[in-house]
Amino acid sequence: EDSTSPEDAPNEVVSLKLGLMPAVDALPVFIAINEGLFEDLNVSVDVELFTNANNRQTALQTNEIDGALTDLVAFLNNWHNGFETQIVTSTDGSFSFLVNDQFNPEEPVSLGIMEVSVTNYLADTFIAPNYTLEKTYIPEIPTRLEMLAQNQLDMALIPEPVASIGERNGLTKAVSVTDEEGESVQAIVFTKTAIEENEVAIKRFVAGYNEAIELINADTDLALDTLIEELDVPPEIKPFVTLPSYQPARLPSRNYMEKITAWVEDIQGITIDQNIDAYFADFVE
Amino acid sequence: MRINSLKFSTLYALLIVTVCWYVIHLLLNTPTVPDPLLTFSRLVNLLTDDLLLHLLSSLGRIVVATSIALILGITVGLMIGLSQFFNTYLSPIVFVLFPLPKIAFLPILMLLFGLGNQSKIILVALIIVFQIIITVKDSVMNLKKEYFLSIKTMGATRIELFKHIIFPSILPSLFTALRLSIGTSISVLFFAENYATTFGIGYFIMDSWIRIDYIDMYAGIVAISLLGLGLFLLIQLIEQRYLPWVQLEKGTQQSFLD
Amino acid sequence: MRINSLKFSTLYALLIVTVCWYVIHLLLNTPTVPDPLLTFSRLVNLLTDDLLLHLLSSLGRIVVATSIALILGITVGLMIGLSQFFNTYLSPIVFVLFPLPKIAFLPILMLLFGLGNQSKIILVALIIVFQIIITVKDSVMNLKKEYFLSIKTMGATRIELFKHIIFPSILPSLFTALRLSIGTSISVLFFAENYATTFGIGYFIMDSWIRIDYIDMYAGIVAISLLGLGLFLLIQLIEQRYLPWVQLEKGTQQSFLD
Amino acid sequence: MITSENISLYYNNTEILSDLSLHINAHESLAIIGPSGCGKTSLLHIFAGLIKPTSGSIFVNHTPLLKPRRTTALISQHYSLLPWKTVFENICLPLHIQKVKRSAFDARTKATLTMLGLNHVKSKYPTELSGGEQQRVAIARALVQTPDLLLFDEAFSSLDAITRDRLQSELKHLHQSTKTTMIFVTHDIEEALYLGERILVMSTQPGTVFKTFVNPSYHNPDAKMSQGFHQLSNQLRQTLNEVMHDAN
Amino acid sequence: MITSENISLYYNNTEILSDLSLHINAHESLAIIGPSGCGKTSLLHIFAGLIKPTSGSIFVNHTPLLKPRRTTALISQHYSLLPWKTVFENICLPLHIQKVKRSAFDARTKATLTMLGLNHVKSKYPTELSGGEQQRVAIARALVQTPDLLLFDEAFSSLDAITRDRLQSELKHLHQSTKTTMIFVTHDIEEALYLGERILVMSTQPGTVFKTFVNPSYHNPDAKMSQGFHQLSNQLRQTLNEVMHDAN
Ligand SMILES: Nc1ncnc2c1ncn2[C@@H]1O[C@H](COP(=O)(O)OP(=O)(O)OP(=O)(O)O)[C@@H](O)[C@H]1O
Ligand SMILES: Nc1ncnc2c1ncn2[C@@H]1O[C@H](COP(=O)(O)OP(=O)(O)OP(=O)(O)O)[C@@H](O)[C@H]1O
Ligand SMILES: [Mg+2]
Ligand SMILES: [Mg+2]
Repeated sequence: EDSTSPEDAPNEVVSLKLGLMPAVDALPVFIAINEGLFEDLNVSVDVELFTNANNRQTALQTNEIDGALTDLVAFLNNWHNGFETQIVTSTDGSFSFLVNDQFNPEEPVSLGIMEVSVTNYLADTFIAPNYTLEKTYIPEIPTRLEMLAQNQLDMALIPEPVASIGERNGLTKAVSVTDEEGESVQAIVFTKTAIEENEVAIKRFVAGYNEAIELINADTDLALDTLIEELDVPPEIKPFVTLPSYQPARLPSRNYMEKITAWVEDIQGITIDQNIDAYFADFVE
Repeated sequence: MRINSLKFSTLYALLIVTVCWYVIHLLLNTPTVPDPLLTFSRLVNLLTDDLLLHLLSSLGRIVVATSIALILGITVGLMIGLSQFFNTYLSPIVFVLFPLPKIAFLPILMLLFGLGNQSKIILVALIIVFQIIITVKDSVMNLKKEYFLSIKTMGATRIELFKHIIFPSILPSLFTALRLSIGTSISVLFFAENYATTFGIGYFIMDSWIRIDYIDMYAGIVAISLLGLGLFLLIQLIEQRYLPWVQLEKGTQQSFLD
Repeated sequence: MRINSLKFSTLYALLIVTVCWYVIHLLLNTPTVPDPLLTFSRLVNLLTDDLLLHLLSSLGRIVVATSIALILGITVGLMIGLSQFFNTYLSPIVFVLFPLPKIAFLPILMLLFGLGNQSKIILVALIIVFQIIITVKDSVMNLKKEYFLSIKTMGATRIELFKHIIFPSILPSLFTALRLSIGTSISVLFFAENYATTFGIGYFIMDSWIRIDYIDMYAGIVAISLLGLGLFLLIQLIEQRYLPWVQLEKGTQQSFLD
Repeated sequence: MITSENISLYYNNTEILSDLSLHINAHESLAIIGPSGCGKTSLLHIFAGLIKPTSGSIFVNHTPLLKPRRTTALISQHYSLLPWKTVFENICLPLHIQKVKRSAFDARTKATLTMLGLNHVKSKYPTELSGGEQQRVAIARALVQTPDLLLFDEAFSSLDAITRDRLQSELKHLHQSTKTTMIFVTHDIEEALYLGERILVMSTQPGTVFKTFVNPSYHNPDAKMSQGFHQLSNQLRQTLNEVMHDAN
Repeated sequence: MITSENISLYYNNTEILSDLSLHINAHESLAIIGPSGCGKTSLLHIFAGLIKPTSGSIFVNHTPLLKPRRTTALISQHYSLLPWKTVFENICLPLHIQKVKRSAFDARTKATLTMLGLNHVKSKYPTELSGGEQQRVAIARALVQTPDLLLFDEAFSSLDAITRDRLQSELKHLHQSTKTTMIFVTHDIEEALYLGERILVMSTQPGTVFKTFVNPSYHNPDAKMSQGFHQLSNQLRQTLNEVMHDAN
């Protein structure tokens, strides 16, 4: 059995199916694919793009994909409901709180976010201390943006690259969040099945991911160009985009996990009692 | 089928469906198909919690949207079906608008009618109104001329023609359309109740789904289905009560093929 | 309406709709309602690009799903409508399943049929099959006994009864059901083409939406609507060609009320 | 009462009625006989204002007939009862439409129901009736009104001999007492002779007036027994024979 | 051929036929008359196997009748033509169903169309026909087959006198040459006397056998002129009168 295991046969190609969302977090993966980094490592990564978080969760749970780009709130909810995925690496995302030109910080602010998601967490962390918030739950990002543009909302949390489209259309980024003291709310997780059965592929994936990060940090335009090309957004937004500073694969700290857990427990009125160590699959070298 | 046999057959069907569900649950062994028994007991708990409120707000939206769609749809359907003028100038427009995916217009509706209940109800109505227009139009087009013979010589006005001939003769199709509308409006609610509301069964199910709480999700599905089923049975009872002649035209033999 | 007048009335309707759209565009002055002229010219560009491919893959899914739903729906609808046995034991189950929001079963479909074409087609079929069952069942239930009289004494087999009586007499309703199905399947594609595909007009529109490219999005909507309209006109032509007797029963007068 | 001038009627380019001119006096009772398919029903529909002749003109009481008149009652060959109304509701329909008062209403429908022997089926639906019962409902529906023009399209064809005789004599009485103009399309030569002051024989398709006969035995109370009755009866049969042989 | 033993029929607890026993010989031609609504149509439907009596038993050729037989042809009172088929297709329907060969087919339909004078309407749809034409299509559809039992439910009621006479004599020939068992429900006493070897008078609802008459003039070629014909005709009318007066 061992003789056929890919561990001993580094030339054998292994494959992974990964669910991504159209966000800047996905860029390193796209770059690794485009630049042939995964190919060189003999791992073939199949990307399925999801525009809807429900469908992504479902695909993950039904083992249609091995891993997915997700956020820590969804991740914790999964654990709470008995679906135990493991974080392989944090990713670097970028969110902006956009306002329109009639924004008045003195008045109560109606803020468009999604209820069970990091957007809600980010709102509580970065906005709630400074404003009186009226949260309005609108799941689709474009709708949030348009409601803001039409003054039906005062503020909306929009991830990149859509935030920049909004800015180009005359909205203003009041606050941008790319990380919270070095920690990120987004992560790539894999199912336990994939981690058990596809360990080698994940290891190679992480290696490829890290190589992509190096390329990004060497060439600032690479990320932007990939963004324009892969997510098919208008090139005119280039000057507006707030990119995160991309970091090699890493795991969130225990403290950070605890903080997010506390927030989830508080807002959803549930108790999550898990051993935090079980959250992580350590492939990081 | 009288009320008693309706009750019986509904219970029978619920039982069968539950058994099948249980078998699938055992076979697939995945959290996406939870245990029906767990789901039912959860449902009972939830009902005493706030599920009832979710259900009621959805029911309200369905009823209002269906009523609007019925009034509008019957009017337009009749206009097209009965008058050559409207058939020439209105029906092509209906045909062009019908295949439009209305769901894509939710943002515009929210712009025009705000984030609240209005835009949701209008979306649902907008979708089912076309189903009703098409059904009414088609069934009026299939009306038989013979019914018009004698009543026309009585000097009936248009309103009387409508009341005594057109309306009764499209009623069977209208009931069909109503049944279909309820099915459709439940599906559309999923989409519509996702916005700017935390009440409605659509919201409840989607929320449970995103939290991958499948037991809650299925409890919600069961609840909305029971609501739909209730509406169905209501329609069926009304139909049996007010359309005895349809049954008679069909004949006393219950089975055509036996 | 012959082919020529169909052509004319379609063009007329498209013109009216475009004018209304333009007026709304001017009034609302929001990117969510783009300029129709810009949209059309974009549509032409896109068609030479890969929009045609998106359209074709959606068309393929619609055709396959509708065919499956028709075959299944007609069979089950007839079984329930024609036989007391199935009416007693099958129709309650249909009634219980119909109001279920099928979209919520995407998880199970993904599990059973994967992320590919299969689960998408099955979702669409699953939704419209109930519409067809209900329509067929209702129209069979409204069948008149008199048609059965003579043919039964000829010793017709069940298949002959079906061929000579049941099928022709439910055809008008079936065409109605088909029209409704096309409308519904277009809406459902929005959900179904939302994952694990980069082809299909539903994907195209959603993708444009996510990228806040409203002109592309509307070009896609126009494209799918034109596709739907084409299917509609096709159905209408078939209907006029093969159901001349419906027109005759209606009488030579085109307008009932004139 | 009715004057038709050179009317003709086409269905899909087939000439059904051809250059038909006819005058029917007020208070007259006219019987029309003719081969099956010659256009009798079509002619009655024209008189009722239900279809317009392709050419020619039609006047009722000296005004052109453009749409159905409230005071015409038609008993159509296919009864055209409304399946969603009970016998009683079907019969009341014209009264409803003509906004007759409830009080006047009940006595009239009751009398009509009794006259036609429909009391025991009055709450049934048309599909539950025998052919003859349906036909009597159609007759009843025409008679509850007080029309000035009654059009009968083979209105007694499904009735047994006894009932038919009775109804024929009731109608004759009605005609003689109310002086309502009546037109009877029938295939029964004796019926035509019993009910028609004048008898019109139509030619085969395209239908037109072949011959009209004045019926001297109409006012004879024992009409059916009389000598003249039998003579005219034979004459009519012979005329019909001629009409149909001309065609072949 | 047909034996019914004490059959009765109920619709919604109303007795329509009551304890009716009757034997019809093979090759016989029986005419049935009776008041409108007495259950004649219902009885024919029982003979055709379309409805089952509520009680009692019915045998055709000594076997219990459980479902319609391929060799029975019914001409129903309401014609029951299929609106989605042309006249020609309607008439061919039984041949299709009985899988008659195309070659045998054409000659037979052509002959039948001509016999009934339907050639000029053969590609029309039923709704485009006059009442009499529809009735003739229904007759044609029954006659293209080679049934051993023909059931006529007022099949000549909408035909003009000449056509009716011609068809009656054609059918009499047919009966005499093919010996097909025929049952005629009719309201026309002369028709009953011309076509029936035996004449059955039914009582009012609940219908049963009131009296049967053997018709001595059936085999007389000039039946309609004969003395016996007139006698029996009067007798039948009187019996009908009795039946209906018993009821009141
Ligand atoms: N489907 C039905 N439901 C209830 N009653 C019915 C139904 N069909 C017929 N009847 C009743 O049964 C009785 C006999 O009907 P049937 O049609 O056999 O009479 P019939 O002798 O053929 O009369 P006619 O000479 O008028 O055709 C009638 O009184 C009629 O009202
Ligand atoms: N809607 C129609 N379309 C085409 N032809 C028609 C239509 N209605 C009637 N006809 C034709 O017109 C002719 C006259 O029909 P009509 O019903 O007036 O005859 P009729 O004299 O009443 O015959 P019958 O005594 O058989 O009732 C018939 O040959 C018939 O085929
Ligand atoms: Mg006629
Ligand atoms: Mg009868």
